[in-house]
Amino acid sequence: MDLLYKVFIDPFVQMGAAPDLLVQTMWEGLVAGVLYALIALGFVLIFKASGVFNFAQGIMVVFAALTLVGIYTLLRNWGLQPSNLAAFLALGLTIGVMFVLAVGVERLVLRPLVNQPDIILFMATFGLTYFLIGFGELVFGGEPKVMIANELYLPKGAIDIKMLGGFVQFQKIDIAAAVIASIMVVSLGIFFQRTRIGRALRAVADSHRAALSVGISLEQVWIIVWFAAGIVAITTGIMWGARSQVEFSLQIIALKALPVLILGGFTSIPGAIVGGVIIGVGEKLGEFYWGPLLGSGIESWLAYVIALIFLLFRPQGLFGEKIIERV
Amino acid sequence: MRAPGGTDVAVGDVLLSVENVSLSFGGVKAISDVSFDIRKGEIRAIIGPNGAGKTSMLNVINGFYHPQQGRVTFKNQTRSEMRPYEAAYGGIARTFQNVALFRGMTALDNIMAGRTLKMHSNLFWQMLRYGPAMREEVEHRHRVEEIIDFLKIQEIRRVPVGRLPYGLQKRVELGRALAMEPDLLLLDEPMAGMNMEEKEDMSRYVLDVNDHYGTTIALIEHDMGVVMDLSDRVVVLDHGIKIADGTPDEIKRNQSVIDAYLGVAH
Amino acid sequence: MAPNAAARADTFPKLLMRNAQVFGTRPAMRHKDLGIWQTWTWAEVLDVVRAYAVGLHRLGLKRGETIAIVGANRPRLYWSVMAAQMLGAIPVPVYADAVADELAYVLAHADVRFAAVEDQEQVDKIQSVLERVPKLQLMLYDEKRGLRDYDHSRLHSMEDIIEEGQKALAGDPSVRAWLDGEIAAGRGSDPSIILYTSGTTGASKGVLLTGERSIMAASDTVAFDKLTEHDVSLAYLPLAWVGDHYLNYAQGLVSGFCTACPESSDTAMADLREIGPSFYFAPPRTLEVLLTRVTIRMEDAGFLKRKMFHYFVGVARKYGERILNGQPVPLGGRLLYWLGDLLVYGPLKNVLGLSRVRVAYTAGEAIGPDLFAFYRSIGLNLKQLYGQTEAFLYLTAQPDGEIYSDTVGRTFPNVDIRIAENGEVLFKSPGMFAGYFKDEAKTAEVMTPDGYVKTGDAGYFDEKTGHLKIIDRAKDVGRLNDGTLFPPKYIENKLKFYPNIREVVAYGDKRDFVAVMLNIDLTAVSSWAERNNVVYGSYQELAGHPLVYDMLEKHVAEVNRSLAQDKMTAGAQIKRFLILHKELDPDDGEITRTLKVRRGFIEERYAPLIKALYDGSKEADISTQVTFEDGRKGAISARIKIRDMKTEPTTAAMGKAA
Amino acid sequence: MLYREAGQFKTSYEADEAVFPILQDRIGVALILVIGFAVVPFVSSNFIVNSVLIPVLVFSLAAIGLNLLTGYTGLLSLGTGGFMGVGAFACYKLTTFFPDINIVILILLSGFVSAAVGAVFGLPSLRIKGFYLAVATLAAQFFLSWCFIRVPWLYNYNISASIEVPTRTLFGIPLTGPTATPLMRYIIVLSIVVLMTWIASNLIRGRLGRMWMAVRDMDIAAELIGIKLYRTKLLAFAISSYYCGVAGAMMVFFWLGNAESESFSINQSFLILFMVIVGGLGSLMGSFFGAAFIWGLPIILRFTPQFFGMPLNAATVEHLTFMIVGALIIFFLIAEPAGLARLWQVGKQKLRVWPFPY
Repeated sequence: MDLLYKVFIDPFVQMGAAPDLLVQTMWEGLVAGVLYALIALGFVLIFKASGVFNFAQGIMVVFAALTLVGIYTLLRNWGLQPSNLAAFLALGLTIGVMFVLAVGVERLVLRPLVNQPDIILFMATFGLTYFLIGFGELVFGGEPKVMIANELYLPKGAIDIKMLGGFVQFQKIDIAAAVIASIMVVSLGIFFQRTRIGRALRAVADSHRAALSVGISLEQVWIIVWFAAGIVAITTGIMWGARSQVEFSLQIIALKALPVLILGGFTSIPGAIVGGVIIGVGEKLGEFYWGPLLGSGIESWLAYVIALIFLLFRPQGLFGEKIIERV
Repeated sequence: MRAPGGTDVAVGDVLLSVENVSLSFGGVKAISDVSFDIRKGEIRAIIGPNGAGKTSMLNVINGFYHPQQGRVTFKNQTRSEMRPYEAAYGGIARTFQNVALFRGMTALDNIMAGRTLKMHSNLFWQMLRYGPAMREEVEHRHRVEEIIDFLKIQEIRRVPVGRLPYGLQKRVELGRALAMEPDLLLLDEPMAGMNMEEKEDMSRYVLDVNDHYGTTIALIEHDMGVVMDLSDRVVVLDHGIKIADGTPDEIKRNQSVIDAYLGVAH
Repeated sequence: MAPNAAARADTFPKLLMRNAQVFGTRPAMRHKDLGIWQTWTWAEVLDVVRAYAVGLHRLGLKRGETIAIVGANRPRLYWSVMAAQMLGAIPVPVYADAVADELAYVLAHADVRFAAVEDQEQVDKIQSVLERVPKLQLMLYDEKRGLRDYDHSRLHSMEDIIEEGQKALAGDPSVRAWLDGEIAAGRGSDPSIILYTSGTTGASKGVLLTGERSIMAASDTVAFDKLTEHDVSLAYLPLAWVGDHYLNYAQGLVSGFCTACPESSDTAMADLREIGPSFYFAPPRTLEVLLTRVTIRMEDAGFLKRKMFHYFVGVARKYGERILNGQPVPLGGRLLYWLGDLLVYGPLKNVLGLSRVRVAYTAGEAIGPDLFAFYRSIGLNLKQLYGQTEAFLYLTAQPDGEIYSDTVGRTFPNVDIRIAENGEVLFKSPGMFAGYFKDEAKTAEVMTPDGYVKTGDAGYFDEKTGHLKIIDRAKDVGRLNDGTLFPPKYIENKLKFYPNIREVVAYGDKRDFVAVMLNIDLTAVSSWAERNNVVYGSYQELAGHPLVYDMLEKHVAEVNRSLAQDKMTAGAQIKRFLILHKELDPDDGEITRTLKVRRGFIEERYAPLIKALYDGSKEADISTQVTFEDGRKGAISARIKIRDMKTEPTTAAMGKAA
Repeated sequence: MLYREAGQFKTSYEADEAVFPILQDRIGVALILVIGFAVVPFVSSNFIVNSVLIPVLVFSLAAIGLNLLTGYTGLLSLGTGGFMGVGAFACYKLTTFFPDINIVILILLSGFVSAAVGAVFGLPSLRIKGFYLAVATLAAQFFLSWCFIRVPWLYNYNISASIEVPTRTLFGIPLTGPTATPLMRYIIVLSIVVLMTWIASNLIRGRLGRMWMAVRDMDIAAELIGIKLYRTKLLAFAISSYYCGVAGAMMVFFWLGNAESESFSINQSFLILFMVIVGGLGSLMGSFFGAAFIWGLPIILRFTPQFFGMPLNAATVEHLTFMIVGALIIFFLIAEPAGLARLWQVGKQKLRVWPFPY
């Protein structure tokens, strides 16, 4: 009885009692969600165009961030002035690195493994993950780093807004993250809907021959999507890095993208966003209001459980195409 | 020697009857208000142009699809909904238009798998593969070998079916269905994509099954020659509607059937 | 111990009873069926056969009557033979692949009332010629499949008959006593079986053999090769051929060894490998096909492997036979051979299923020296024997250690051989036949006044070895118009020793020169074509291909060279040859079931070609009737090229003058 | 080449269905067992036993567990680590509840706990397939590793939040805990692994195995021949988890000696999955190969520089190892997607038809 109360009544009472806290929590959830969404976006891009479930997306984020910081420090040590120039130069170079990575992956991993079963490609991206971890640590060292946020003109500090009889704090970086993420999504959306390449990509999702008919080779398509995923990874990396710091443990949060995908469906860009937000907000609320009941830290699995429950009712996800059994 | 279509097999009372069955996916009507029956020991053909709802009919009969209206009565026992495995337990076996074998398993294992619901040894003995479990394995292996012998596929016993040519795969699939010792055997285009010789073989097997095991058979087939030779009675579907039902000769003469095949608009 | 014990039993049924006592629990028969080797011990076999006999008796089979046995090597068919013999009836095995005509002839001539057949196919075949076999009353079948709806008034399943017999035996003891009486009543001088020889000329004759003689003959060979109840042999040769009846049936019963029946003719190879026989017989053709397969499969092997294989085959050729014959070999050679045995010979024999073979024989026709040497060199104790149905197979055989590819061995113990002045081989032997069934005239024909049998083969005893050498059928040895000797078989065999050549027919008797018609060996030539990317659409196209002609021309040239070696044959060199557009086929009556060419028949059939061969034209048209697998008849016609050969000068003058 | 199959014929289905129908194989296996039990203990150092043999055996068992699920039933799982953990913690609790019951028995019992847990988390498999299911199992993974931290009862409220293996003996010989000799632990582990491998091979060759593979290859057809999908799948989860559970328990009790949540993290799950894939899906033999390969490779890589006397600091070697392992895995998937087991089969076939190529 008492437990039931704690579970079903008390949290909502609290919410009602302190709406400002509720908003604060939801905002944080939202931001986290957006970043999940960004990672999920990387998955979706690649899955959509090459049917590969790219486990390496997480490490790509970390790798991108490390590369950025690494190159920056290098340039600085060479005495490059001013810092902003160095920062943006580093950013440019990082983008270049991600392109090289995309090409490398296509040449050395995807092409030799074309028409292997999904599970094999999945495992290959594991291999890629290991490789990137090793490589990243070898080059940049394993220790945590600070993201060059202000060099990139990312806002600092917070805005306190008085509302609902309390203060709600909005970190500027979070706002920036939300905005940039949205821009990213919209532009990708346009890229997919409007541009010729974009259409080709979607064609690939349906059938590879269709893609060729549009006049784009499979290889090119793969390079493009992996590159795009790389760009997304950089963005995500900068944002995460700016909020906490750049370290390998980041890749675990990449797994959070999986429940997001489950909700959003593996092939839907808007799905990724909506899913991301649901998961982000859901787990923050859960942690904040229900966490204490179970002892804190439930956000490590809550997302998955949410997704799991969700799956049982809608196996193909929010926006995924319906799966029909043929006999 | 033997009258074509095995009419000399005792054609007994009704084994399965379909009454006013209608089935639709979303808006699309696949079958509308179809009724017919299948008698013990007969070979019953279901024919019709593409998209006539033949396969859907089989799927209704063995429980893949659940009709929105109508009833299916099997062995005097009417049911509205049932799972495919219940159909299997009830004694309905089935082969598929495009072979649905277990590609990773050998021909032998595929057919052995057909014996699953006849095997009962518990997990403990299976773990030891001893006592009851082993006895069971041997006993059923023996039955399966008889089927392998019957279908003349001794040479490919240990070959993973994925590597077999199409014709042989069809034969293995038939073997798997036979292993279930069904009362009613549903064959979905058993001769699709076969050359003349293979067709003759397959027809031979279908007749032998019907004759040797006395199995009732319902089959979908496009090759009219085959249908007319094999079957005792034919039901004709077109756009989900039954347009004729009778002996091969009657069907041959039936005007609406001829129209349906010539594609005359209704 | 087997032989002298056997001597006491003078009929096969009595032998069976002895075996049931002496080797009761040893396997008598195995059959690959339903995926495993079903096995019957001698005791079990005796029980089944007794029951079967009782069943047959109740169906009305009487002493002295004949019963046809038609089908592949299956236990129940062997048991049919035994059961019939138990009742004193005479089994008449018929080739399973005999076409309806042959079948009808034999059944009618042997006036059988009963026929024990394998399956629906045979039943149908017999029913198709029923009116020509008026005496036939009952058919028994082994394989039930497909016969369910047949009219069973004159048709019974062996299984049922055996079952009835068992019931009867179980039911009342007097039946058992009666049966023992029947067995005891059998006398060794009674006819035990009639084997129809697919005669190279004219209709086949029924060779009548008696139990006692058969057993005596078999006992000698069993002793000669020290066969015991521990030996195993695979019964894959036609049931109706003397070879199978002798090697498996008679020797099996005498020595008590185990006879294994393959699952089906097309699995015979695999089954051979599984069962791993210790006693093995194969006609040269089979060995040839086997070797061809080996070479072809090795062609696809990797470079190193191929190198290794050829190297060690070389080693084997060098030392193998000497080691097998127990002759001295240098230590290095022994070591190399040992290594080769580890890497090549052992595995090879294993893959071919010959690892455990103790004694292997080949006979029927001359065997190529290379072929023969190959098998012996890899350590297979392959020997030659000479004999014929009328002698119940053996007349001569090669004792261990005295092996020559061009002889057929020493006169066999208790056999008496004499060479007639025309060079024909005559014999008296323990297994000698009792005469041709219902054919006194022919019997008299082949008997000399002093009781010898004419083999119809020309041959002579080799001075050095004391072994018999067979050159050809006595009546086939002809002369060219210039009088030089012309042994067609001799020439044909020399050509057939080339893997690319499957069949040869040579002409020359009463003609100006020797000319041959060749059949390519499809397996060998087609794989050759693949390797040299020669494209062809059909057998006919391949056979007519100029490159194929070139290849065979080389072979013919080599043969001419070797013919030139010997002054006897130097004149008989080949001047012209052609390649036939179709395979010579038993179904068309061109070769016999035992794959001997019917020269006369072919001469009529291909008259235009032969004419062309001798009137010097460069090519000729031919159209021939053919029978397809499914029995349909049709005609194929072709234009066939003819090639001229230049002949070698006689080199023999100096070499073999003495 | 080594094979001499001529004359090895079967006269009964029992013989025909034997695990190793060919004599030479039986000899080979017998040899391996003899070496494993009688030779290795005397020739190999504690280091080898402790950080190579025991872990490889333990992981092999876990890999077999996952293989039953993923390789034979076609259900992709990323929860292996979690299920191993359940086994470990369950066993730990059991030892505290029943200090007098023999540890080996407790280990085998603890498997049942993880079997139950596995079955529960297997429920989604009735509705969902492929990667979706994989994510569902991730839920299990994260929930479980959370439990291992947040439920102090599981580790008896140790401040270290880890489980310490108590000393347990058999006939007075210590099997677990600090005093147990590596050799003793090795022998126990080996025995359990051999036993359970044998059972697994029996299962997959029997009715259940065929049902699993049927579900894997074509679930629709499977249901049609009378296989109840939900029972078959859940059974697969339960049995698979049992194997993983026992492996987990052995990992802690016979190898690590103590463990906390980290030991059963998502990485563990991936590690096992690697082993299964690299070893070969649907092959018991492969599970051993995979475990040996994935576990052995880093060790070898770690020691090669020393061997050649290259002065590399540990960290660098560590990173290089990561890179090389990653690269090798990719290379390997490209070279032989069917895994090491396939290579083994091919090799064996070559030997059987030697000197012929096929």
